Amino acid sequence: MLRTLIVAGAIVGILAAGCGPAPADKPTSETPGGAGSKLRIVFVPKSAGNPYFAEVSKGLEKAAKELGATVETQAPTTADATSQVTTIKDAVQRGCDLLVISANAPDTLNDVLDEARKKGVTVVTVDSDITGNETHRDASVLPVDQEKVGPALVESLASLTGSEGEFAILSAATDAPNQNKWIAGMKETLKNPKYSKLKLVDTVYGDDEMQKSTTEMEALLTKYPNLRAVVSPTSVGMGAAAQVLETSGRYPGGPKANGTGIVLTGLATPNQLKKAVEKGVVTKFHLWSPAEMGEIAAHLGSMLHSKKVTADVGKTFDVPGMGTKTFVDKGVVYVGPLTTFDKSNIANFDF
Amino acid sequence: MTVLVVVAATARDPRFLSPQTLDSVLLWLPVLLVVALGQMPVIVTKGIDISVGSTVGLVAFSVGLIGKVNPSLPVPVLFASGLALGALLGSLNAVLVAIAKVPPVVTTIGTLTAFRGMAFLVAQGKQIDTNNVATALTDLGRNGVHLGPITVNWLLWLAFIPGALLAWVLARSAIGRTVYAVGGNPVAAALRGMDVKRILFSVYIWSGACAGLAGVLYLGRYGFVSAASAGVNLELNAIAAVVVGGVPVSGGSGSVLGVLAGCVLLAVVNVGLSVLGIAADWQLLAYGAVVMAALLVDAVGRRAKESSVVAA
Amino acid sequence: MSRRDLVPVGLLAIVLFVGSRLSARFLDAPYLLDTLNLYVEAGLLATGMTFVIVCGEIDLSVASTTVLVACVVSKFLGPETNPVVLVAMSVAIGSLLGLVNGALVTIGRVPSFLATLATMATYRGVAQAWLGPFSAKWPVMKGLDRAHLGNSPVPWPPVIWLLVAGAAGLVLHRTVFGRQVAAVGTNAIASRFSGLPVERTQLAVFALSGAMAGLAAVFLGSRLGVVRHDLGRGLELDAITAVVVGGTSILGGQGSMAGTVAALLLVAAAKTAMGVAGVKPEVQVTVVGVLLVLAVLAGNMAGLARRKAPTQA
Amino acid sequence: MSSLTARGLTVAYGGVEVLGSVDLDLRPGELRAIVGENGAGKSSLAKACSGVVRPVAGVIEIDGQARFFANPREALDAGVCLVHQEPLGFDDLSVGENVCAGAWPRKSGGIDWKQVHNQAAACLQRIQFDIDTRRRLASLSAAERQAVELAHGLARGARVWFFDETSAALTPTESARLFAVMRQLAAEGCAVGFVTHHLQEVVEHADVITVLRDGKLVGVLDKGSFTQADLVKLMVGRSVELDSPSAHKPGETVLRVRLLCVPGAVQDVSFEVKAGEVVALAGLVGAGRTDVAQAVCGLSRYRGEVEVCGQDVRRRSAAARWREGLALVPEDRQHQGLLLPLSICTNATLASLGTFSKVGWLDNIGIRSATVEKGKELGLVYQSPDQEVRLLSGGNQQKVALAKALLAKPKLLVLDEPTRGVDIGAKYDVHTLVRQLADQGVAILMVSSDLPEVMALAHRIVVMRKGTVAAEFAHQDATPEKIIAAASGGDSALAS
Repeated sequence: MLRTLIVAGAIVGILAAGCGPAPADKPTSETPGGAGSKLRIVFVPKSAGNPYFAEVSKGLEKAAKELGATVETQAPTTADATSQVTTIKDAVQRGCDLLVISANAPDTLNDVLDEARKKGVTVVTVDSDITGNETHRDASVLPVDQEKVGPALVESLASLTGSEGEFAILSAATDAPNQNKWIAGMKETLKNPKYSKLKLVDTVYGDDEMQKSTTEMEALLTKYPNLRAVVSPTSVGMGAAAQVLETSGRYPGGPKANGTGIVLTGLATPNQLKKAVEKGVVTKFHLWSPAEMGEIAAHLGSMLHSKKVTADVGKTFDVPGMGTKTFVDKGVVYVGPLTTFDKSNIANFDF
Repeated sequence: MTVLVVVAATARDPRFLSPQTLDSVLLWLPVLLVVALGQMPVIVTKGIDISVGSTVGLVAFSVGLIGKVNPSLPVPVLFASGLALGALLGSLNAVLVAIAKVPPVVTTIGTLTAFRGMAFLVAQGKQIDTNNVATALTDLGRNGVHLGPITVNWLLWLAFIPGALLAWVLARSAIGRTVYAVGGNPVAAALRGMDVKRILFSVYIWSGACAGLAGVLYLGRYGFVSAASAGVNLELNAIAAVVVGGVPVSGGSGSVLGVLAGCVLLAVVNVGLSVLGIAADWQLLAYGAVVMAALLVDAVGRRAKESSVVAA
Repeated sequence: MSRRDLVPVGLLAIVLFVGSRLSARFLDAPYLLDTLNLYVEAGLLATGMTFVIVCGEIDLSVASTTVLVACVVSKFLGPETNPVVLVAMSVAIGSLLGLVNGALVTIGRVPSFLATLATMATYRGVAQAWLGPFSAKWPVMKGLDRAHLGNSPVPWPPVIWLLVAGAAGLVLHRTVFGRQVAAVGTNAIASRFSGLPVERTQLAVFALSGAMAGLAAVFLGSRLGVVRHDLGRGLELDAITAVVVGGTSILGGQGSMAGTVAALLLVAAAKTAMGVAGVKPEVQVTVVGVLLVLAVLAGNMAGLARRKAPTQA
Repeated sequence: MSSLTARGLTVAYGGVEVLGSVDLDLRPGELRAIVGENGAGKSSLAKACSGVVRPVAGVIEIDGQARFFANPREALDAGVCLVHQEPLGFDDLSVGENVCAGAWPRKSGGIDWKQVHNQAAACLQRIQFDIDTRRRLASLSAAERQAVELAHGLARGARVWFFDETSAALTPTESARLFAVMRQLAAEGCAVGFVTHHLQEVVEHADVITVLRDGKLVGVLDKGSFTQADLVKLMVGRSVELDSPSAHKPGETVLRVRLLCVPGAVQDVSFEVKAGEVVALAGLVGAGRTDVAQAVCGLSRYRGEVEVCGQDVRRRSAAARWREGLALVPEDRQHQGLLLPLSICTNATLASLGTFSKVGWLDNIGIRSATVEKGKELGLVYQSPDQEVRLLSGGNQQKVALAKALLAKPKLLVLDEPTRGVDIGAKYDVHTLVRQLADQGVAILMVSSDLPEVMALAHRIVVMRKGTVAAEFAHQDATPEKIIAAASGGDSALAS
C-alpha cells in the first residue's frame, strides 16, 4: 500500500512540477499560424516504408519550397486504423497549420481531426479520403476520378485479352475503400455488351502483404485452369502476381503458357515491375502521379488555410505549373488521368 | 493431422490435390521451416525467441540493400551476410538471456520491437523491389529439381541444409545432446558440469542465424521487402509449427522431423485456405480454429501418454 | 519485498524531464491528460494481464478479445444505450471469452502461451467473419458522451482506469484471491497440495483478464465512435510490456499493480515526448523496445546485487 | 596421505554464514560420515568441496595441491564427485548418455556412441548393475537411477566421493547395496565421505565421523570410540530419547478407506483412522503408500470409497477436503509442501486464509500474530516472519509446512515422511507434536519409512506391499522384524 502511495505521489508530483511553467508558453495560443509566419505542413501517410508515399512527400516538398513552407512526414509504423490517431495528436501539439493525411480507415479519425481543426489546423486528405465522413476534413485530393478507374482497367484488360476469357481480381484488404470503389466500377463497366465475353470469376484479397498476395495468386492459378488474366489494382498485389507468373512460367510466351498465357495488368508503382516488364511478363499497367498529388495538396491546403479559396462544388483554383483545378462534389479535387507504363517509358520513372 | 486437413480439403474441392497446390506449399515452406528450425532448440531449452519475425524483416531488407548497392555480388556472399547479420542480432538476445539473465520472453519481445524499428531506420521509407534483387537469387524459387509434375524449388533445398545440420547435431553431437539435457533438467546439467550458459548462448545465436537465412530466402522468394510487413507474425507461425510438431514448451524433447511436419501442416492450411476459396473474411477464423484443434489433439495425446506412464 | 516497481517510476521522472527539454510543448497538462486517453485500453489490458502473469500464465488474446467484444456489442445494442447495460454486457462477454482461454489452459491443459496464441487468431477471426470489411457504429452512452469530468480538462477514461487499477491492486495485494493468485503463480503443485483451488484461480484470472478486455472495448469504442475487426493490433504486447517493466516477474508469483501503472505511464510519456519532439514513429518503436529490455535489466541487476544466495540453500 | 584436505572452509548465503572455518580430511580407503542436525552445514561442506557452491574463505587441496573450483565441472575434472539425494539426470536421454553426461566420448565431431554404451555398461557392471544402456532414463526405478548416478561418477574417474543423504530415499535392501558400493570404492583407493541422518548407518559403516553443529566442527570420532547416544549428544548439545506412543484413547472413526484403487499404484486398500489415533502406513518405497495418502487428500483419481467423518468425499476437490478438516504435509517439501520464494507468514497461513480474512480481505495483523504464535509452539527458528522460506534450514522448513497444516485446524492430519531429511532435534520436536495432537483428538495418518519412528508413534501399523495391504498390526503386536517381513514378502533376512 505504502509503495502504491509513493508511486502515485511521485507521479502527481512530477506532473505538478512539470505543469508549473507551462502556461508561460501555452502552446494552443500560438498554434494557429499567423499570416506572416511560415506555413507548417505535416504529412501522415498510411504507414512507413512505402515508396509511393515517399513520392507524395516529394511533391509536397516541391510545393513547400515554392510556398516558403516546411514539411515533415510522420508515418505510423503499422497501417492500422488507430495508429494515425497518436501521430496526428502529437503533430498538432507540436505545431502544425496544414495536415495532409492519407487515411487508413474512413471513420476512426473523426474526433481527432475535429480537434485539430478546432485548433486552426487545415486538414486535407490525399490518395484515400474519409468517405462518408467528409465533414471532418476541409478538402481532399484524390488520384483520378474514382469513376474512371474501373472503366480504364477494364479497357486495359480488354486490349490485352482481346475482350474474352476468364479473369480474376487480386485486391488489397477487404475493407480498402478505393479498391472496392474501383472493383465496383469494373463490374459496372463489364455490363457493357462489348465486354460480354470477359468473365470475372473471383476476387481475392492479399492484404497488401507480399506473402499473402503470393499465396492468393498461386491459389488463383490452381483454382481456375482457364484463367486468361489477372487485374490487381494495388502495387504489392501486382508485384506478387508478376512474381508468381514468372515463377510458374504461365505469362504469355512463358515456358508453361498453355496457349496464350495469363496476362496481368493493374495499378502499381513502376519500380516494382521494371524487371517484369523488361522480361515481358507484364505488358502494361497504370498509375497516376503521386508527386503531383502531393504538390496539389500543398498548394490547395495553403490557399484554404489563408482562406483564399473555399472548397465548394464548381469553385476553381490555380496550381502553379499545373493549370486550373476544379472542386467536384464534397470538396474533392482530382489529379488527372492515368499514366500508362510499358516497355517504352518505364525506364524514365523511379518510384 | 496434416493428412486429415489434406483429405478434408480435397473432399471439398478436388482441385486442391494438384501439382500446382503442391508447388505452392513447397514454395510456402522454406521461410517458415528455417525460422522454425531456429526456434526449435530454443524451445527445447525452455526458452522462446519472439524476435525472429523482425530479424527476418531486418535481414531481408539489409541484404536486399547490400545487393542493390553492389549488384555484382555473388549469391553466396548474400547468404553469408544474411547469416552473419542474423547471428549478430541473435547474439544480442543471447547476451541478454544467457549472461544478463533477462527472461527470454521479455528479451525477445523487446528486441522484436527494436529490430522492427531498426528495419524502418535502414529502409528510410524505401522498399526493396524485384528490380533491386539479383536474378540469380530470385531464380532459386523459380527453378528446382523436377520430380514428375512437381518442382522442389532450390529455396527448399537450401532450407533442408540447416534442417539436416540440426537433425544431426541434436541426435548425434555432444552439443546437441547437451541442449536436450539443459532443457530436460537445467539444475542437473549444471551439476553434471555442463556449460549451461554456453548452450543457451548458442541456441539464441542459432535462432538468429536461421532467421537471417530465412531473411535471404524471403528476399529470394518474393523479391520484394517492405520494412513494415516482411516477416510480421512469422514468429507466431514458427512457434505454432514447432509446438504442433510435438516439441513441448516445457522443453527437453522434440525432433526435427516433428518440426518439419508442423511446418507442412501450417503451409497446407495456409495455402489450402486460399485454394479452397474460403472468403477472405473467414480465413483468420479458420486458421485459428485449425491451430487450436492441433493443440487440443496434442494435449489429448499428451494426457493419454501421461496416464500410460503412470500405469506402467 | 521487491523494489523493482520503483524502476519505472525513476525512468518516468527521467522521461518527463528529458521530454520537457526536447520540446516546450510537452509539459502541457491538458494535452498530457488528453493523450492519456489513448493509453486507457492498454492500461486496462495491462491491469488484467498483471493478474495473469502473477499467476504464472500469459494471455496473448487480450487485444483480439477487446475487438470481438466491441464487434458483438455494437451489433447487439442500438445507437443509444444505457451505459450500465453497455458496460455490463461488454464485461460479461469479455469474461466469457476469458473463461474459454481459462478452460483451454485448465481443462484442455494447453500451455497458456499457445492456447491464447490460438484464441488470438480465432477471436479476431470471428470478429472479421462477423463484421466483414465494414465498421459498426458504437452505441452512444447516454449521459456519458462528454469526454471530460464536468468542466475540468480531466478526461474521464484515464480516471476510471486509475480507479479500476487501484481496486485491482487492492484485490491483488490485499485479498485472499490475490494471495491465491500469487501462490499458484509461485508453485501450482504446492498450492494444490495446500488445498488451494488451483484450477479455479487460473480460470478466474483468465476471466478477469477477459473482463478487463471487455471494459477496454467500451473505451475503445467510445473513443473512436466506430469499431472494426482490425483495431488494436499489438495491444497485447503493449500490455505485457507494461506489466514486465513494472517489475512483475514473468515467471509468476511476484508482481505489483502500482508498477504496472507506473510502467504504462512511462511508455505513454516516452512515446508522447518523442512524438511532440518530432521523433519519427519508427525511431519511437526502437526506443520503446530498448526501454523494455533496459528496465528489466536494471531490475535484474538490482535483484542480483540484493541476493546472491543460490536456491539450494 | 589425504586425497582431499579442506582447511578453514567458510560458506555464506546472502550474508548468513552457514559454515564457519571447517576442516576436513578424506583419506583413501576410508569411509567418513559427516553428521549433524539440519542446518549444521553438512551439505554445505560437501557442496563447497565439490564446486557446487563457492566458499567465501578456505583452501581445498587435492593430493596436496591447492585447488579452486569455480563450478562442478572443474571439481569433476579434478576427480571430486558429489552424489545427490535425489538422483539427477535427464529423463529423455538414454542410460548410456546419462552415465557419460558432460564428458561424452567424441569421434570425428560427433559422439562416439559405441564408446558411450561400452563405457556406461562397464561402469554399471563395476557396481554390479546390469541395465540396458539404450533405455530411456525415465523408464528406470529409483534404485537404478541411483546406480546411473554412481556410474556417472565412475565414468568421470572420480577418486573423491561425497554422498549427500543418498540413502534417504532408498529401501533398506537398496541402501545396504549402496554402502557395499561405497566400501568397494574405498577398497579401490577412493576417498569417500557421506552425509546422513541415519545414525544406525553411521555406527555400522563409518570409519571416521565428522560432527558439525551450527556450521562449526564439534568433533572427529573414530569407529568404535562412541555410542549412538554420545553421537546424538554431540550433534544436538543435549540428549534425546525416542519414546513409545501415547496412551491409546480412540474416538470415533474419522477416516474410512474402503477398497481404494489408484490405477497403476494401489489395489483394494482398506483401513480406518479414529480420532486420537496415529496410524502408520509402512512399507517399501514404491509400495503405494504415498499414492494412498494423496488419494485420501483428493490429489489423484481413484476408485473405491474415502469417507471423512462418515461422509463420502469422492466428489470433493482437494481444496474442499482441506476445508472439511483434512490437512496434508507432503513428502516433497521443496516442490509440494512450500512456496519457497514467499514469506513464512504467507506459507504458514496459506491453507487457512478463510480464517484470516473477512469477506475476502486479508487480516495481515492476524496472519502475522498467528504465524509468530504457531512458530513459537513448534520451536521455529527464524529472523522475521517475512523471511523467505527458501532461506530456512530443512527442519525449519518442515516446521513451516506443519504450521500450515495445523493452522487449518485439521480433524485428520496426513503426514507423508514427516521427518525425512530433518535433523535429530527437529525430529524430536515433530514426534512430540504428533503425540500432543493425538492426545487432542486429531486423527493422524502417517507414511514413514523410518521404522523406529513408526514404532515410536503409531497405535496401529498398516503395512503395504506392491499396492496392497500386506498386514495390519496393533502397536503392541508389532516388531520391526514383522513389519519388514510383511513389507518385503517374508524376505526379512535383508533387514538392517
